[in-house]
Amino acid sequence: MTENKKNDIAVTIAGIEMNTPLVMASGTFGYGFEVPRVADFRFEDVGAVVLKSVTLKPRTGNKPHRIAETPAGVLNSIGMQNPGVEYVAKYYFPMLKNLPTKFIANIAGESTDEYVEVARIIAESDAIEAIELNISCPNVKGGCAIGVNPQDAFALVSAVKAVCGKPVIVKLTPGVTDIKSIAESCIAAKADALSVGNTYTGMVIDTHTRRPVLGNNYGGLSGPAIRPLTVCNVHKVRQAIGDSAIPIIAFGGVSNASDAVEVMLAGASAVGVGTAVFTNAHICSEIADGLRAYLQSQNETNIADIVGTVKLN
Amino acid sequence: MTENKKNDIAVTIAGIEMNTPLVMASGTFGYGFEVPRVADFRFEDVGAVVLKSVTLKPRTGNKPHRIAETPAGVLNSIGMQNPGVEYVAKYYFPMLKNLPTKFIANIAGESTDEYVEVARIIAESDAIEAIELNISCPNVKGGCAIGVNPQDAFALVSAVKAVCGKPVIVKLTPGVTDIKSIAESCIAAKADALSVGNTYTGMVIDTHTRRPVLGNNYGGLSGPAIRPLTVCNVHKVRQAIGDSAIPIIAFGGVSNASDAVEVMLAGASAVGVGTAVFTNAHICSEIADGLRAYLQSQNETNIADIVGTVKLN
Amino acid sequence: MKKSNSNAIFDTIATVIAQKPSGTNAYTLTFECPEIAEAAQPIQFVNIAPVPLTAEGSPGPALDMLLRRPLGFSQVRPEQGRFDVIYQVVGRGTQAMADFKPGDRVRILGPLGMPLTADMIKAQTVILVGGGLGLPPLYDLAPELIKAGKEVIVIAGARAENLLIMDTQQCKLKRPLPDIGETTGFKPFVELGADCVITLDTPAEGFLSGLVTEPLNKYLEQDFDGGLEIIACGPPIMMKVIAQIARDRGVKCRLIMEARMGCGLGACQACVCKTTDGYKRVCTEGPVFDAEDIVWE
Amino acid sequence: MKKSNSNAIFDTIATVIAQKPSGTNAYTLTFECPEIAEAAQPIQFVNIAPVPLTAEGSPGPALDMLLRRPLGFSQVRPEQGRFDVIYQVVGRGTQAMADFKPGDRVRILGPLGMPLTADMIKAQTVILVGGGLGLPPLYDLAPELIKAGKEVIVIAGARAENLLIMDTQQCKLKRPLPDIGETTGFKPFVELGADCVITLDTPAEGFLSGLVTEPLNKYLEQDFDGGLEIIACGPPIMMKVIAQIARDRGVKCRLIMEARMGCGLGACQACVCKTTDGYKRVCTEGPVFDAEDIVWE
Ligand SMILES: Cc1cc2nc3c(=O)[nH]c(=O)nc-3n(C[C@H](O)[C@H](O)[C@H](O)COP(=O)(O)OP(=O)(O)OC[C@H]3O[C@@H](n4cnc5c(N)ncnc54)[C@H](O)[C@@H]3O)c2cc1C
Ligand SMILES: Cc1cc2nc3c(=O)[nH]c(=O)nc-3n(C[C@H](O)[C@H](O)[C@H](O)COP(=O)(O)OP(=O)(O)OC[C@H]3O[C@@H](n4cnc5c(N)ncnc54)[C@H](O)[C@@H]3O)c2cc1C
Ligand SMILES: Cc1cc2nc3c(=O)[nH]c(=O)nc-3n(C[C@H](O)[C@H](O)[C@H](O)COP(=O)(O)O)c2cc1C
Ligand SMILES: Cc1cc2nc3c(=O)[nH]c(=O)nc-3n(C[C@H](O)[C@H](O)[C@H](O)COP(=O)(O)O)c2cc1C
Ligand code: FES
Ligand code: FES
Repeated sequence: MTENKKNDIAVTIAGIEMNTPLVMASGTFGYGFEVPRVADFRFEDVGAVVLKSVTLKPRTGNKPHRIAETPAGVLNSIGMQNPGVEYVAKYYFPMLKNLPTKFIANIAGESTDEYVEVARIIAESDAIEAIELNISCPNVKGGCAIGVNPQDAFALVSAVKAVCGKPVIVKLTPGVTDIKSIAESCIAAKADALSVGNTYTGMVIDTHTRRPVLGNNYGGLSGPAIRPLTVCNVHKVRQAIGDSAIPIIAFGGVSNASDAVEVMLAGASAVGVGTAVFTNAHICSEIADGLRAYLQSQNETNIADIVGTVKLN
Repeated sequence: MTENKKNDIAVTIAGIEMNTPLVMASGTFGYGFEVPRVADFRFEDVGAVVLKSVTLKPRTGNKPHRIAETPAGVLNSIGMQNPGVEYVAKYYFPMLKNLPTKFIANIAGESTDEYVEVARIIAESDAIEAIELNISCPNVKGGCAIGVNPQDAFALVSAVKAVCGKPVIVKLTPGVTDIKSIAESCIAAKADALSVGNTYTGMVIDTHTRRPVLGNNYGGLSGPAIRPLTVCNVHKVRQAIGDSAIPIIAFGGVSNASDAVEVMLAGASAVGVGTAVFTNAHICSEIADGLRAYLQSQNETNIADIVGTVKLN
Repeated sequence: MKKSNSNAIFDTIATVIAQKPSGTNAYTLTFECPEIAEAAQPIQFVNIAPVPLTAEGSPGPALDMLLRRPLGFSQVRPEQGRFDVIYQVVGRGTQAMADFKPGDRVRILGPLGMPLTADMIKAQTVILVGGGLGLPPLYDLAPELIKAGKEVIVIAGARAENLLIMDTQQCKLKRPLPDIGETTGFKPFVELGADCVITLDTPAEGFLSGLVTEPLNKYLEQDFDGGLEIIACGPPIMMKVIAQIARDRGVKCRLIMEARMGCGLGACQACVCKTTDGYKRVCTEGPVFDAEDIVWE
Repeated sequence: MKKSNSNAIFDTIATVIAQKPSGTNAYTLTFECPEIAEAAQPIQFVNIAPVPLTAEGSPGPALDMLLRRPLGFSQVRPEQGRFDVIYQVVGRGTQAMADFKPGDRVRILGPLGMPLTADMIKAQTVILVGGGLGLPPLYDLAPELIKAGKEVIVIAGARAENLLIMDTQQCKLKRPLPDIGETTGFKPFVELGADCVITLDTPAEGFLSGLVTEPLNKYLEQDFDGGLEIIACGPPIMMKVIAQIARDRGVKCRLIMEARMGCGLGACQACVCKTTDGYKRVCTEGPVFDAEDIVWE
């Protein structure tokens, strides 16, 4: 597909040329090489991979259980387990070099300084096309607080932009009263794209033991359950920032081509795929095939042309 | 069951003595008499019914489609169709008189004055035990704005309390950055109970027509999909307001006894059941039976004793 | 048909007895459910969970599809405690129903909606117009009308011959159309003694072709001494056109409307259709509406 | 057993060949899936979607249960392209799996985890301790050990006789326990030539009663010239106690750990178990861990 110039589902987001609009979501696709161990994995169908969130220092993560199943959803509280940015940059980034897709690093931290420091280190790597700022993780202190406050978000994005030559994507938390105001302050701070959506804070309790199922008590809800909320948030943000503003990558609940089309119609230029990988490691190829079929059925030649084309009732 | 004093799942919320902790959610149980048309309906298993939201003036409601199915959820935008408070009080309230459960009226409006006026009219009826203020409906302008702002919520609740001798329950919107601060201002305004949870704003798009499925474009997401969010919100609010504060009625995603136990362990004294009625009109009896079995399995004698007993990890 | 005049509605568990293909991508499902079979009256319907209960009776993986699917009775056999529905696979729910196997236990709500019985119809002749899957509910009504001594004419429309949901046979029209004394009709209607014509979008030998409105218009040019009424069920666009024709001709017309449902019991106000008197619930005031009252949007 | 040494993992569709009860509330499922059957090695496992695909291959109502369930191979027959798993119904997923019927197509990921092969084990004698559904993966391992010329002793624990998941038969112990020269063992192990004792929580004629640790302790008092190793699989509480016993006696011990999984591929860090070197992934570094390395919480 990469060589095929007629590839009608290719998109360019924040200067990143992607084979498909499909972006593997941070935390569900590891450091890029784990899932593709499955036989016949088609990397060409992956537009970009967002790597697992990295922090300045290594983090051990939360105690188990770290995952629970909910109706049409999954609750997780991994707690940002990662070996720290230096380790990741040294040992994992080089493995990504010749893989036929694009890689985006995702960074988290408990303070602006931490984000900036991590961004500075990552910005040096050739393997990485862009940085996604996770300001919306419910499983770690700090990150979430920044994500709910427009001023803090502005300050953080500005600071990272100042040290980082690569495109900066901001991953917004969806569980806020007014996601539009946060989107707008990220744009004011010159963010290059917005990832609209992340998990929603939830809890599952084992009624026999009367204990929360997750070791961390609370976790983040992802999966098809939240898809209608993602579609709505994408639409709201797109309406607020206007069609010509920076691109949106939708995250939350996409599990098939129809879902992907929905968030694109609502205004997303690219589509995150996370939890769905747990149900089928080849999901990205299935969705890509479905997108191609959709374009054909709609007599469209380029997937970019459908972005934001929902007609309100 | 009503006569049986050993009824171990009876609860008292804001002075309302209920056979069971199960509360039929506003909008899913009409004006109290529709669903019980099914043969063998066991009203004794219903702790209380919250009637469909009423407004001062009749409302025609939103254009169809008004409901859509989502993964483990339902999106609705009824738009508060109702014949207005005078009609409801005159024709529907009298029908509720001798039914073996308790009735709570739910009111909505676009201004504080409107809420107050409706509350005043309803407060006169013997058929109604309490008033639930819907400050969280995503399908009507006004209501939602009040629900996201602690000051507005305080003003509204105070104003209604001033004219209404009956207990006032405030139904909080879950889709906010900080539900705790709104809960606290309702308590400061002397609310008698909190309904924690309502639908979350969502959207579903028909990919063939590229139009939103709902006539109103956006709707409110309910059903099992949102249950983990409800459990979390109930727990957060209960932690914030303390065990001895006013009771919480949980709303959102309860579809079986295990779900009901979960929200009670998290801190709810009563449990709303809405969308689940669509799957089974007898759901309330099934859940009541399940709650009795749970008490037995846990060697508990009274359901009230399990409220808030989750042990964090 | 029937039977007990109670307005009872049951939310109960029905057992799948059989499932057979009816044309392409459509199936006839037979349920055993004595209480509903005994209470059912013409034009009523049932709301059917699209996924069967698990062995233990829990909804199992059905949490994913919460809403029950409304389907009209196509035939009710109260003496057997059974009824049939005929449905087309159009989305995920009906797709899942296509996997129903004999013995499956399914949660089901009904009978729903206001019945339409022969005594409610004054006219001596009734033209039943069914588009696609609008036909089955009319098949439930037809015997009732014929038993009441009415003349019944059925005009059925379908996209193509392979989509016909019932067996066909030659039908010698008692009330011939210009140039057409004999044509292919649906066997069940013909056997009841009704006139039946079938029009197809894709022409096929032995069938009329074109829209249902063509034979309808031709019939409407004839004289009906005992009065005429049209009852139509099918895609909204078809019903809208028929409503207009009926209004133009001054013929009484009833429509069987569809809407997306929540509760099925009149509680949630989801299933509305717009009328001159505001939004009305298909599950409670409907599914039959006077064509005059419908406001088309 | 086996076979190709590739580390290939497949995310593919397996066909259900048979499902048979194995004791109470447990089942043996046979899948046809040549690629996985050929690649599987002992102690590896598969992650199985708990709801079959619909006829069209879409996950159908499975959206409600997103996570695949990890189950160890109980027997792999690469020459047939088939393998078995034995599972107990413990929750909604395994409950749904109990409805699998021959011909169902199921999405499945595997083989997963690091294999444990005979050449990795230095000791001449291996005691396999299986509690409840910890047994099946050990049955996959045993032939491998025996083929490599090792002495295999199986200690199986269960709550009651009706919960035994395999057929039993008399077993004349080659290495008798004090007072016990013969007892009831699991037929598949006995037929392989292993010693097998079964202890039950609820006593029953012909079986030992009590915890698996009782026969284990008795064995550990004997001499094992060629060295001894314990491999245990079962409930965490059992494994913790065995780990302690092994440490006290200075015997090498490996444990097959369980954890709730997301991806199964090492990407999500969900399936961790705590070790002296931090949290390790059961799906990737596991499922076998050195008992010494586990940090019990
Ligand atoms: C009173 C009544 C009687 C009906 N009788 C028949 C019949 O006899 N045979 C037949 O084939 N069909 C009939 N229908 C239409 C049938 O209900 C829909 O085709 C079916 O619900 C589609 O379900 P789905 O899951 O396959 O589609 P999806 O589009 O996946 O369904 C999504 C949701 O929309 C609802 N929905 C979709 N289309 C319709 C529709 N046309 N009407 C109402 N709800 C819809 C579904 O029930 C479900 O809640 C009737 C509808 C009504 C209201
Ligand atoms: C490597 C490995 C091998 C296993 N081999 C076997 C086997 O051969 N036979 C057998 O009966 N069981 C085995 N198990 C346990 C089996 O995975 C669980 O019993 C099963 O996942 C329960 O699913 P459920 O939907 O019925 O339970 P639920 O409690 O409803 O499941 C909810 C979620 O928790 C997970 N979960 C629940 N219990 C466990 C558990 N003990 N381990 C891991 N995840 C769990 C489920 O997979 C699901 O994601 C194994 C587990 C692991 C990790
Ligand atoms: C197990 C798991 C781990 C995750 N870890 C991260 C993370 O480290 N950083 C991050 O920004 N998002 C993380 N996410 C969120 C996903 O990137 C994604 O935004 C979210 O899951 C919603 O998309 P989905 O419904 O497609 O999964 C994680 C999600 C899951 C399920
Ligand atoms: C069809 C429908 C109509 C509703 N109408 C109202 C309403 O009028 N007033 C209100 O306060 N809540 C309304 N709700 C919200 C429910 O009362 C309840 O809070 C919500 O559905 C979450 O609970 P559930 O998941 O159990 O349905 C409605 C919900 C549905 C599904
Ligand atoms: S479906 Fe609820 S009122 Fe008709
Ligand atoms: S299950 Fe994802 S890392 Fe093991």
